[in-house]
Amino acid sequence: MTTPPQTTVGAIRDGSWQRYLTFSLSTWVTIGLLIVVTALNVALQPTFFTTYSLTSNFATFAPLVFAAVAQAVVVIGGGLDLSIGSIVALASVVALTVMDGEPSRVAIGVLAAIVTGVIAGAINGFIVGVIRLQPLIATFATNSVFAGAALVVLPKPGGMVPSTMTTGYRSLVIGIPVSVLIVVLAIVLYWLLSRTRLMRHIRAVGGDRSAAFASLVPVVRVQMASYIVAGAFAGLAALAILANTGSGDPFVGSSMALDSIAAVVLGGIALAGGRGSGIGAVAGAIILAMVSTVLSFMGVPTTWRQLASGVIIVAAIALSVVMSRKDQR
Amino acid sequence: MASLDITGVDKRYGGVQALKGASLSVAEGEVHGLLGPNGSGKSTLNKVMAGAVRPDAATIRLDGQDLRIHGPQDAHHHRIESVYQQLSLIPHLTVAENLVLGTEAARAGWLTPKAQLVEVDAMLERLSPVLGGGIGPRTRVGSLNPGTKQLLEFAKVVLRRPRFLVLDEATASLHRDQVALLFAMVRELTAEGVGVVFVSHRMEEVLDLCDRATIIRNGLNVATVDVKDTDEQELVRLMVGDLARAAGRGERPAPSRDGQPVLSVRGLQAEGLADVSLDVHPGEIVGLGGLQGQGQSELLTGIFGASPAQAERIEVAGDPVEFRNPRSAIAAGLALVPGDRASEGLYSVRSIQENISTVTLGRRARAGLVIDARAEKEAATSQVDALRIKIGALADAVSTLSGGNAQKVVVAKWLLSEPRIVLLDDPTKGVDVGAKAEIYAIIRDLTAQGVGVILNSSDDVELAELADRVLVLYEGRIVQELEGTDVTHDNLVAAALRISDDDTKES
Amino acid sequence: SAPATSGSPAASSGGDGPFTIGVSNAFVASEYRTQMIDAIEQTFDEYKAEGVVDKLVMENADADVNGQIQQIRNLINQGVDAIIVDPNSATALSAVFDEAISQGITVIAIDQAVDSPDVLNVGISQQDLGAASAEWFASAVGDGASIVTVEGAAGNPATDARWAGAEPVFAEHNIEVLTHGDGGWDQATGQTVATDLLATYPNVDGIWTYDGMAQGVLRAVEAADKTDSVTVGGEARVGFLRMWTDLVDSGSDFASVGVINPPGTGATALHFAINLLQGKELDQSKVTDGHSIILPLDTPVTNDNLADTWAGVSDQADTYVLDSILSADEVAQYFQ
Amino acid sequence: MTAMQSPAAPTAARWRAIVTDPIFIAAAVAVAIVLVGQLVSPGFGAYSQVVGMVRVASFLGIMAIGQTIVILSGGDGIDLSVGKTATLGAIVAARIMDGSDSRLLLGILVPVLVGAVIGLVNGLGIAYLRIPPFVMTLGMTGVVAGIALAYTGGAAAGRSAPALTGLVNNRGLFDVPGVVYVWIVLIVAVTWLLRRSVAGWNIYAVGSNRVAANLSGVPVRRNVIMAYVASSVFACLGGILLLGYTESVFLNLADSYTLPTVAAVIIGGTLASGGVGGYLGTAIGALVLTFLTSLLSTMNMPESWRTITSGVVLLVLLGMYGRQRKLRT
Ligand SMILES: Nc1ncnc2c1ncn2[C@@H]1O[C@H](COP(=O)(O)OP(=O)(O)OP(=O)(O)O)[C@@H](O)[C@H]1O
Ligand SMILES: Nc1ncnc2c1ncn2[C@@H]1O[C@H](COP(=O)(O)OP(=O)(O)OP(=O)(O)O)[C@@H](O)[C@H]1O
Ligand SMILES: [Mg+2]
Ligand SMILES: [Mg+2]
Repeated sequence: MTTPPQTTVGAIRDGSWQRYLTFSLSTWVTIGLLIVVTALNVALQPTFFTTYSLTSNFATFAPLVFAAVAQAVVVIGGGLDLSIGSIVALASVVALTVMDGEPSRVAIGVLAAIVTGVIAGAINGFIVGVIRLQPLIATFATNSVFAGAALVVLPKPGGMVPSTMTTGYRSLVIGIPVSVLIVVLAIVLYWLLSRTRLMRHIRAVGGDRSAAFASLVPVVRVQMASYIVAGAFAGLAALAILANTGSGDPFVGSSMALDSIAAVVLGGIALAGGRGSGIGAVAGAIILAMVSTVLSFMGVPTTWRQLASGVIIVAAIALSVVMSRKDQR
Repeated sequence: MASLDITGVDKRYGGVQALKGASLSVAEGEVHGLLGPNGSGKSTLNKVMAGAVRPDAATIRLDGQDLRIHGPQDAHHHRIESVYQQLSLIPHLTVAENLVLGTEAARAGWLTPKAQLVEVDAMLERLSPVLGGGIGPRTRVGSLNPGTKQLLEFAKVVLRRPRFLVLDEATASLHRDQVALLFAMVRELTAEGVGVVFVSHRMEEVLDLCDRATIIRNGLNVATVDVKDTDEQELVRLMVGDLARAAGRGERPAPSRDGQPVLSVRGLQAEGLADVSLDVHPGEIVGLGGLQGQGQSELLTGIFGASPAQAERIEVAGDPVEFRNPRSAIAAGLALVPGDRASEGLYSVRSIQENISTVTLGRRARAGLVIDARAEKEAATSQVDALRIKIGALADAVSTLSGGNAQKVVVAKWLLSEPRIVLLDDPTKGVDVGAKAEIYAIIRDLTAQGVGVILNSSDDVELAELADRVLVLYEGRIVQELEGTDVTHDNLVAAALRISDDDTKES
Repeated sequence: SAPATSGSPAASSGGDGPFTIGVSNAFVASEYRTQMIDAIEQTFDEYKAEGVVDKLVMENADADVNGQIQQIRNLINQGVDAIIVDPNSATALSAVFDEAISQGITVIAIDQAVDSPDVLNVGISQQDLGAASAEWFASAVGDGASIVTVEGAAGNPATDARWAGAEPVFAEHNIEVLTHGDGGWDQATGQTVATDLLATYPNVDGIWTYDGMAQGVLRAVEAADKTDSVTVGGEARVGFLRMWTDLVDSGSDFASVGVINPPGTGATALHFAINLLQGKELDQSKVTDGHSIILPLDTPVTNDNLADTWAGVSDQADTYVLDSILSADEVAQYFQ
Repeated sequence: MTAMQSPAAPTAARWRAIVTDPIFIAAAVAVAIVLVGQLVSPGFGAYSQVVGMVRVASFLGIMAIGQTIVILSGGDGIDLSVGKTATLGAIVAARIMDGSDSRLLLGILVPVLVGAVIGLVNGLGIAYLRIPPFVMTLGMTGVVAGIALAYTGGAAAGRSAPALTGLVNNRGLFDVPGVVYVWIVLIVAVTWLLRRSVAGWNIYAVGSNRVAANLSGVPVRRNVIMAYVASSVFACLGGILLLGYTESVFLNLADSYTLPTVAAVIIGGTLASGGVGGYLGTAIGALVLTFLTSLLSTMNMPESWRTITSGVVLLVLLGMYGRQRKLRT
């Protein structure tokens, strides 16, 4: 073909900074919800910005944040992972067993958690991508498998996490709580991921699987990869839980699968796949965690608290979904 | 001279033998037409070359070398690229992301888009005269109209620098200007030695563009001809055999427009539509013309209550009505054959019988609740026979049918409802000449019974052949009305083009 | 209150109040827990009337360990003086307990003992409960009998502790345990599992079980028409007592046992908390392994006292658990 | 062209069609589990034990009626609130009946109405706000749990009517409890309604293509709403029967039934994306799951391995026929 003439279209180019300021409507909803719950938290909890409060709040957010990013990757790829919680449990008990309370083995423990997550993710990916089972029901089944495996590794709660991990998790680095930095790490990791060809392909597969196949995207490999990446993030979630609890528990994370899905939706990610960002999921996870804190600080009677939180979450999800649909037009 | 030869292709889908030893041979630098009626196996053959379908048997040779193609990436590796009949753009990705999908430049997995974006820009610049305004590399693809999408699909494949290029009905949703640009680009490619396979049901396009043509029927090769030595009649004869029926302007008395209109619309407003009024008289076919995407489909769905619209007044045979949803429109005697039969017209996983039944199910049911199996079967059979729909069994999923036959199923379900007004949105898109003639005959039959028809068509020839009157739309308004003997192919083109000249867009 | 010095559990250096009390419970879908919370609230109101305490902060919602850590942090952030916690894990809350204790908060664990040496455990011994139930059961089925069990849930500490108490008893009596069924602490599951076990082990002499499962197991035994030949380990809960009483009234010589696991421990623990907050020192001779107060078991329900017991609770809901709360005076006995 | 079918071929082809039919496979698996069970633990295949298991399966089966309709109705339909709704149904029923036969009817009617309201809310959110069913019903789970807690104040009270307990627990004709007959009647009725009524065909139409259904005059939203109403109503009905089984009620009585209802539907061969399938398959799916759980519980095997085994069996079962379309056909 003849050499193309230089065009004006090329002037507005990827990488221009304005791009980062143009949010979609659903992003604004997520940001708005985040601001509202944070404001409520600050108002009700005057100590919110003390170091202890920041450290402790983010320390509890972090596991769900990583699980939500994991879920986000899978959901954007058109899948769903109901086994996230038991992958987290499995990765945590494996890492705990590997570390055996020795501070010198923290690095191997970290590796073990991630590798466990990756293997579990690969199993999910194989079943969904290669064997082609419907994701919901397939990961419901693997959830049993991983949960059982976690019980085999650690038959009952116990064991000690190396103290370096637990104290490190609660310390400050240049005045910033480590737990805050860890949540930032989740955001950075996702941001890096979003710049890869893999993540582009995951979005394509989530958008339209057969169209992606026809467009030279290696669909099966990409689907597998999305579960593997999710597994790796679940491994990180497991480490955050270990650092937070200081001990092992084969039942940990039982509510994480559904919570991570709620977080993903609050973060403006469409369950139909192809749309949204893991960073929204981080916000979603924080919103979800803060709602329960707000209710407790408001002193809602305990018998009504669950109803209140249920109604608030349904309303927030409805808002988020309705707004993200407006985006599409 | 290099060539792509594919021979002895067999492919069976369940009970359907889609290809039986079909073959195709494309030389470099030629445009090779692949013709055949609906369901003859053209797309299947193309997908075998593209790696998207696994044949039961096939031999593929490139430059005399045996080739195995196990997937689209293998085909790409050999620089065989395809535009599928079914669009394969990802709605949530941007134009640029779609154009480079699968071939993204990356270093160690990290995207390095700079250089590729220059190529994308150049391609968009090239297409810009016919692409429609406001479309840049960062536009999301989902909201674009079908014609634009089809052009982007073509652009995507051309950007991959093919040696052999397969275009499966790549012009089906395109307007004249767009087709012209596409043809120009194809000719540039062939001049550089690219071999092109071209599939289309529009004979004039085939005659215009192709050097040779291979005709297949029922999965078998019928002939390969030099296009310059042949003519349209001959091609049609090869395609549909003795069944050939010239789709000429039928003998139909001009309908009277003195009496009560069967449908009268005043001041219809909707997204993409501004203040449209029209009347349809019994037995009349009112065409909708103009460039595609000027509000024709919105007009039909708006009248039908299928998309949000407000009208000052809608009357059916003089009675004022208000359609809040299709159900109320159907109750008043309307029918809509939608533009996209796969996504709007059919329950692809359900049986042929259920698809035909759906509109009128309640009428045959006992007490409106309990299905009478015999009545259902009889009703469906009557339509299958009347429309000569080629099926295996009524219980087969409708997805097993070829395009033309599937379209007839959509028409059949509406005929059962005995409508007074039929809205047709491009009813013969992707339909072969034989089936097209049959659908024309059905439409004429309807008008003979006093049914009023509104026909939107992307094919000017079709409008010229069928319509008593044509309303030309531009940006959601009726800007011109052609009537009676003025409804000619040339006038329609002129009407559309004059409008596009008014457009401020620089050429 | 001032920060704690290290050393003995939950030592607080004697503030004068009024105190703020926090409660963390991470499992609400349980009548047992509700009864526990209600008792705490009642006792709290009594102290409030005396001006000893002023505020009760409830963290009461379903949560996993991570969620319970958040609950406890919320309590810390609300400035409570003492936390009464029904822990989801014996070990996983240690780090957050340390956070609380380092801020001078008194922490008491109920229902399930925790490992943290600075947290005071208050409650019955689950192991003793298992042993007491097994003792009665072994004598009922006789030496050398074969039985099956329907227990709580694998990996669950209370399940393990009860079995740890029961196992040596069964071994001592040469009782063969053919299999362990998993009843999930749940009546419906217990009923189904017992039905399955009765079909495949038709000749068992008894089914050892406890808690909500007991009622389900008894129903299964009843359905199999084996109340006279199969012994069922029971529970001191109204639903079970009702079936038991009905059987006895209908002339059956069905016998069972209900060892009491009182939800009122929570209220008892509140007494301990107040004493500690007021700076009293525990009598170390009554403290086990440095940080646990093991409350004595109440007399179990057996056929001997069934009628009397039943008369006292017959108008309660089926899920009501027989209860006992130590009085403030009784608790004072544990202090110097 | 029906006439063109050759008369010789069909028998072989018909057999193939039957043998590869999910319903057939699931039924074969159910029988196989009983046979294996009888070999591994004699007594498992005894008449009374099989009847007993069918009785237990009927609770799951009846709760899964609505799940079947919801999944058939497409649009990624799923009802994650069935378990909690069933529990609430049982709680309300127990409170009303309170051990007396005279209030039996009221005790059935009121919970069913409560269920209808929950289903209506689900349906309205899904049909009008277009919240994805997964999150809408997940959110409603929290709301329903909250209602149950607020309604009971944390301690469920009341007991089932003796007649209800009798229906579930007493053996009737052929030593089969009445509840099994109730289930059989429902299997016939629901299967017939789906296949032979206008409402049933409309569900399939809506499930296979909502746009086409709307354009053909099928009231899509009304059908979707009715599907969710049906789901909650049958959930409550299942919960009431479960109450008959246990006689007394507790706060998480039927919570764990949610995902098994989905699994039963998928094992029964209903397409997860909707439009294809039926209730007979689901009923057999419920039998398979119940038989499997029972078999595992009689085997002397640690709980961890039971969990793993049930996950693997589910995967194998789905792998036999629950696979999705291949990309390269
Ligand atoms: N995925 C499939 N499953 C079952 N049958 C199929 C499938 N794809 C194609 N067929 C059948 O194979 C035959 C050939 O179809 P194909 O799409 O190749 O026809 P075509 O010549 O491209 O028709 P058209 O002109 O309508 O596009 C038809 O009978 C069609 O029904
Ligand atoms: N590109 C091709 N060239 C020649 N023959 C082919 C080609 N593709 C498929 N075939 C024919 O189809 C049959 C099966 O093809 P293929 O090698 O793709 O099978 P497969 O490896 O089992 O498929 P898949 O890679 O999808 O698992 C072969 O026996 C061959 O006759
Ligand atoms: Mg085709
Ligand atoms: Mg191969």
